[in-house]
Amino acid sequence: MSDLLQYLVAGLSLGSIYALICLGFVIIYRATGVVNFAQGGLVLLGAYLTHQLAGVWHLPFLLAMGIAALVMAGVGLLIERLILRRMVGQPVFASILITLGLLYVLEQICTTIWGYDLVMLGDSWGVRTVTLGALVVKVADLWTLATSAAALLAFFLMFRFTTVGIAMRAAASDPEAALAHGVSPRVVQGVAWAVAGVLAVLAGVFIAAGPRGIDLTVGLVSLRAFPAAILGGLDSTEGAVAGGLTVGLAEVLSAAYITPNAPWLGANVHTVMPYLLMIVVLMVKPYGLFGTAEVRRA
Amino acid sequence: MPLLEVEGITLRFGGVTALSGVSFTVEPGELFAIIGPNGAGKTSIFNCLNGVYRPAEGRIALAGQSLMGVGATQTAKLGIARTFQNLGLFSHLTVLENILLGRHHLMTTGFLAGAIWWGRARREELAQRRHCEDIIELLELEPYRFSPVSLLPYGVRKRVEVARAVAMDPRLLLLDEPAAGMNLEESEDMARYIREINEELQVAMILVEHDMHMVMDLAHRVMAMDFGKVLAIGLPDEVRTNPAVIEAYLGAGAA
Amino acid sequence: MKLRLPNTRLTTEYVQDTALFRSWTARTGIALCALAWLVAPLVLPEYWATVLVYAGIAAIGALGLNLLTGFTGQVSLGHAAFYGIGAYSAAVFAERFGLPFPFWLIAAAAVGGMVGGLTGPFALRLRGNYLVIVSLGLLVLGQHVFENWTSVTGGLTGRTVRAPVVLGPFNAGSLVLFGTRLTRSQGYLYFVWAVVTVLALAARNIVRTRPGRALQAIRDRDLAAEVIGVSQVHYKVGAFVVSSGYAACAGAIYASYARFVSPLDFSLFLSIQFTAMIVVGGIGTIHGSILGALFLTLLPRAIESVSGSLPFVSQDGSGAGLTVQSLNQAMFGLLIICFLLFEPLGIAEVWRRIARYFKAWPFTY
Amino acid sequence: MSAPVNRPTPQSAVPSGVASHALLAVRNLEVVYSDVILVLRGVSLEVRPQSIVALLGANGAGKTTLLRAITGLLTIQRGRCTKGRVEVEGTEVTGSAPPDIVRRGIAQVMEGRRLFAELTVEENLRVGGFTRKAADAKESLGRIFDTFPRLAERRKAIAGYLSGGEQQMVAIGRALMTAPRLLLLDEPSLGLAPKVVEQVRDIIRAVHAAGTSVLLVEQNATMALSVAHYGYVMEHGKIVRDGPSAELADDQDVREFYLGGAVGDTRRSYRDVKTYRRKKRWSA
Repeated sequence: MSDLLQYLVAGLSLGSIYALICLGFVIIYRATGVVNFAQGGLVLLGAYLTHQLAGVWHLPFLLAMGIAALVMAGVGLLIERLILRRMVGQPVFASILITLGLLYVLEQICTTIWGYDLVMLGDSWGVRTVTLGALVVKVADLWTLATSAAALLAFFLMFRFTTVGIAMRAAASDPEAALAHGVSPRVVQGVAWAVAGVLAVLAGVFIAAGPRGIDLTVGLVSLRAFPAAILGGLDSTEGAVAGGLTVGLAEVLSAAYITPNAPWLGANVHTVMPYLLMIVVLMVKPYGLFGTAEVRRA
Repeated sequence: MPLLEVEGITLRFGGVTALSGVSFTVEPGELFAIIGPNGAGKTSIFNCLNGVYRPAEGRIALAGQSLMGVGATQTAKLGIARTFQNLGLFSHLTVLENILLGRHHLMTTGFLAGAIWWGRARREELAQRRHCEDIIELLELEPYRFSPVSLLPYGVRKRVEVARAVAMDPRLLLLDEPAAGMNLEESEDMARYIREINEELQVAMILVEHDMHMVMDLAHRVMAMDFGKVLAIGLPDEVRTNPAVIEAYLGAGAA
Repeated sequence: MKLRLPNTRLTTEYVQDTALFRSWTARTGIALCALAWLVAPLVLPEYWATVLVYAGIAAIGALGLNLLTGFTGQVSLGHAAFYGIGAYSAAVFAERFGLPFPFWLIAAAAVGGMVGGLTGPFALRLRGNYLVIVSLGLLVLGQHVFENWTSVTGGLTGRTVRAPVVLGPFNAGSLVLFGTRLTRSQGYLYFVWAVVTVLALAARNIVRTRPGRALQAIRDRDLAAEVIGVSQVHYKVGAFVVSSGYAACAGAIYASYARFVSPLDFSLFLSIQFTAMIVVGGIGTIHGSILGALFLTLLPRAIESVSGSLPFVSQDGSGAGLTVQSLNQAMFGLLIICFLLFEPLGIAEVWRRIARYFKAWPFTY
Repeated sequence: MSAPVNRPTPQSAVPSGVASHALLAVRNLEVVYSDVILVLRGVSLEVRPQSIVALLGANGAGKTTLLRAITGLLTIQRGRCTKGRVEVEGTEVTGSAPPDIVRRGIAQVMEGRRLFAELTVEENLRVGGFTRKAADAKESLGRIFDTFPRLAERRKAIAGYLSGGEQQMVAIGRALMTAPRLLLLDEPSLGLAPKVVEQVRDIIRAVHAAGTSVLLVEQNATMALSVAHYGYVMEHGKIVRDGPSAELADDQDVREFYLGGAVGDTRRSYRDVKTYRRKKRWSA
C-alpha cells in the first residue's frame, strides 16, 4: 500500500513536469495555432543554462534559475522574431516542420557547447527528502508540484482576465482580424514564446534535478509530453495539467506493475505507455479530453 | 413523382435547433429557390441533402430512394451536386483538374491503373477530358483551362465551381449563393448560365440567394425560411407579398 | 504554399496535353539523365557510388512521403517506421522464407503498405497537429517493437540481412559488364536508380490521373472533395498505403545493400531527414523529392570531406565542440528552416525559375 | 486596358473648411502582390472630416486591397505599395504597421465581420480596445453598450452564436473601441438579409452622427449611395468615376452596371439578359 502511495507521488511529480512542458505547448498553440516541436530543445537549453550558471559558475541556485529563465525568455523572443514571425499566414504544416527543424538546431547547439556526456545540474535540492508519515518525498518533487500548481493558476487568470490574455485568444482565433485591431502578432507571439522559454527552464530544471543530471535525453522527455498535451487537448490549460498528470502516473505505475509482470512487452514498456494511452484516447475523443473540436463547416 | 421529397426534417446541434419540421418537394427540371436571413437554415438544408449532416427526424428521398443515412460521397453518386457559399474549389489544381474531379465518381481508375497509365487510365482520362471540354465551353472557361484556380478572379472561380458541379451529371444541383459578392454584370452572366443549365440540360436546381431580384426573376417556386422553419412556399409573387416573409426577411422597404 | 504560374502552351489534341515530357529541353534533360545513369557507375569512385546508392534509396522514401504530405496534405513523422518494417520484412522474406529477388522486395513493400493502411483510420479521425503527434507515437511504438521483437530484429544489437538482388544473369552485388566485374556499389547504383525511375514515373502517373487528383482535392478542401464523391476513407487510407509501400520498398533495398540493420537506423531523425528532403526538394512535386534526396544525401558527405579544413569542427566524437555529426544534424534543421522561410517551394522551384529562363522544362506542371 | 479619364479632382460633398487636410488621402497609389501582380494602378481618393464616402466596384477590382494598403495589412498577403502615398491628416503613413494606423484613429471592419467566434461579445470588444489605455478602453466599452443596448444584453454570449445582424453590430462596436475618427467598412452588407442591410445602414448613419467619418466599401451600390455623401467607382485597380452620391446615382454607366437600372427606369430582368452588352464608356 505504501508502495502504491510512493508511486503515486512519483507519478504526480513526473506528471507535473509533463504539465509544465504541456503548458509551454498550450501557450504557443493558443497564440499561433502551431504545435511547438522545439519545446524539447528549449527545455534542454534551459537545463544546460542553469547547469552553467549554478553548477559551473557556482551562482546561488535560485538566482541561477532566475537568470536562466530571463535568458530563455529572450531566446524565445528571438526565435519568434527571427523565424516564426515570418510564418504568419503560412499553412500549419510549414510551421510544424519549422519547429522540428528548430529542435534539431537547438539540440546540436547544446551538444556543441556542453558535449554528449552527462553533467550535473548543480541544484540545491540534491537527493534531500522529507518524511511525511509513511511517505518519503524528495524535496525537488515538492517544488515541482508547487511550481506547476502556481503556473497553472497564473495561466488561468491571464487568459480569462487580462487584456493580453484575451488578445492572445483572439489572435489564435483569427490572427489577421486581431492584427487589424492593433493586436500585433509580435506582441502576442513574443509573449507566448517568452513564457514558453520560462516554462522550459522550469521543466528542464525539474527533470534534471537531483541525481538525474543532464544529457540529450532530457529533450526526449519532452517528446513524451506530446501525448500528455494531446490527451488534454492542445488548446486547454486545464487539459495540459490533467494530461500531464495522467501520463506521469501511467508511466510510473506501468514501470512499477507492468514491466515486472509482463517481460515479453519489453523492458522499457513504460516509456511507450504515454503514446499508447494517447492513441487509445484519441480513437474515442479525437480532440483529447478537454480540447475543443475544430468546427467543420461547409 | 417529385424528384426530391423532404418531409419534416429536424436538425439539432447541441441545444440549438437549426431546422425544425421542414418539408418541401422539387419537381424534375424545376428551379426552386430558398430565401431567408442568415442562420435561417438554408445551408443546413443543403448539408442534410448531401449527407454532410444527419437530420434527427424526417425523411428525404431522391426519386423515391431514401437519402437518410447516406454519406456525402454516396449522394454525389446518386446525382446531387452542390456549390459552396464561400467556394469549395481545390485551389492548387487547375480549372481543368477541378472540373475533371467533378467526373470522379463516374470514373474508375484506381491507384494501380493510374500508376501504370498506359491502357485504362489513359483511355479514361482522354474520354473524360473530351466531356469536360463541353462544360468548359458551356461556362465560357476556355481561357482558364490550365490556370490554377487560386490565380483566378473571384467571379471566374464561382463559374468554375458551377462547372465542376455540372460535370457531375447531377439530377439535382444545389447552388449556394452563386451570385454573392458579384457585381451586376457578373450576376447577370451567372443568371444566364443558371438558366442554360436548367433549361438546356434539364437539371433541377435549388438556389439559395440573397439577391431578391435574381431569385424572383429566375425561380419557378420560392420557399422562405426563418429560424429553421418554413414561412411560405409558393410562386415568386406569392412569396414576395406574403406578410410573414416581409416581416422576417424582406423588410418594409423592399418591393 | 506559394503559387506556380501556369505554363502556357499550344496544343491541338488532348493526347498532346498528356505527354509527360513536352518540350525539347525536357526530352534532352531526360536523355542526359539516362546517359548519366549508364555512365556514372562506371566512372565514379567507389565512395561516391556508395553515396549515390544511398541517395537513390532516400529518393524512393522521399517520393512516398511527398505523396502523403505534399499531395494529400497529411504530415507524418512515422515514415521511418515503415522504412524499418520494409527492411525487416526483406530480411524475413529473403532469409526465413527464401523468396527470390523481386518477390522479397514486393512482399516487403506490401507488408509496409498494409501496416500503413492500418494507420489510415487515425488520419481519418484526426487532423493537422493531432495527426503529426499520433504519427510520432506510432513511430515510437514501432521502435519499441523493433527493439524488443528480438527473434526478428535482433533487438538493439541489430541483425545481418542476406537479401541479394539477383535476377537471372543480373546480380547487382557482382555485376559483370563488358567483361569487367563491377563493385557491389556500382551494381547497386544501376539497380537502385532504375527502381527510382520506375517509382517516380508511377508516382507521376498517379498524381496526374483520377486517384492523384482525389488526393490533392482532399488536401485542398476535404469537405468539398467528399461532397463531389471523393471518399476520404478510400483515399486517405490509399495515400498511407502507397506512401508506406514506397517507404518499405526503400527500407528493403537499404537492408539488402547495407546487409546489416538495427533499430537505430529507423529513428525519428530518419523521419526528419525525409521531411527535410521533401521540403528542400519541393513539396508537392515528384522531381522535387528526388532533387531533395540527392541534395541532402550529398551535402553531409560534402561537409565531411571538407570538415578537415574547417577550423571550428572537431573530429573527435565525444566531449564538447562541434562535431561533423552535430554539424550535419543541425544542417538538416537549418535547411528546413531556411527553405520554408525563403523558398517554400524548394529546389524544384529554383530549378523551375532557371528553366523558365531557358523557356521550358521537363515534368511540366 | 482602360485609358485614364479626365475627371475633376475629388472633393467632398460636405463643405468642410475646418481642416485644411483631408482625414484620409490616398495619392496615386500602386500596389503589387508577390512582386508580380499589379492590383492597384494609381489610385487617388480622399475622405474629408465628417463625411461618408462610398467606394464601389466589382469583386477583384481592388477595393479590399486598397483598404489593406491603408491599414497596413497588405504585407500579410505579400503585397507592397510600389508607388504613391497614404496620408492621415497630412502625415504620410504608407507602409505603417496596423497597430500604428489604429493609433492614428483609423479603425476597420473587415469583410465577413471576422469576429473571434469563440470569445464572448465583451471579450471581442476588449480586443478592439487593445491599443488603448485601460481606462480609455473601459470608457469606450461603456459608450458602445449605450449605443448598442442589444450588445450589453448579450455581453457574455459567445460571439459565434449571434445572429448575422448582431455579429455585424459586434464587428462595428469592436472597431469603435478605439474611438476612431475614421471607420473603414468592408462589405458590411455581404451575406445579410435585405432587412438587416437596412439596419446596417442605420448603424452607419448613427456612427456618422456621433462624429466619425466613414469609408464604405460596397458592392451593394444602392445601399452605399443611399447613405454616402460622395462616391468613387473602382475597376481593374483604377478609380473610373467619382462624384457626389446623387450625381453618381444619376450617371448612366453607374446606373446600368451597378444599380441594375436600364436606360429607362424599369429594372432589367435577369430573365432577359443578353450576351451582347453595351461597352462601358470608361473602358472604351
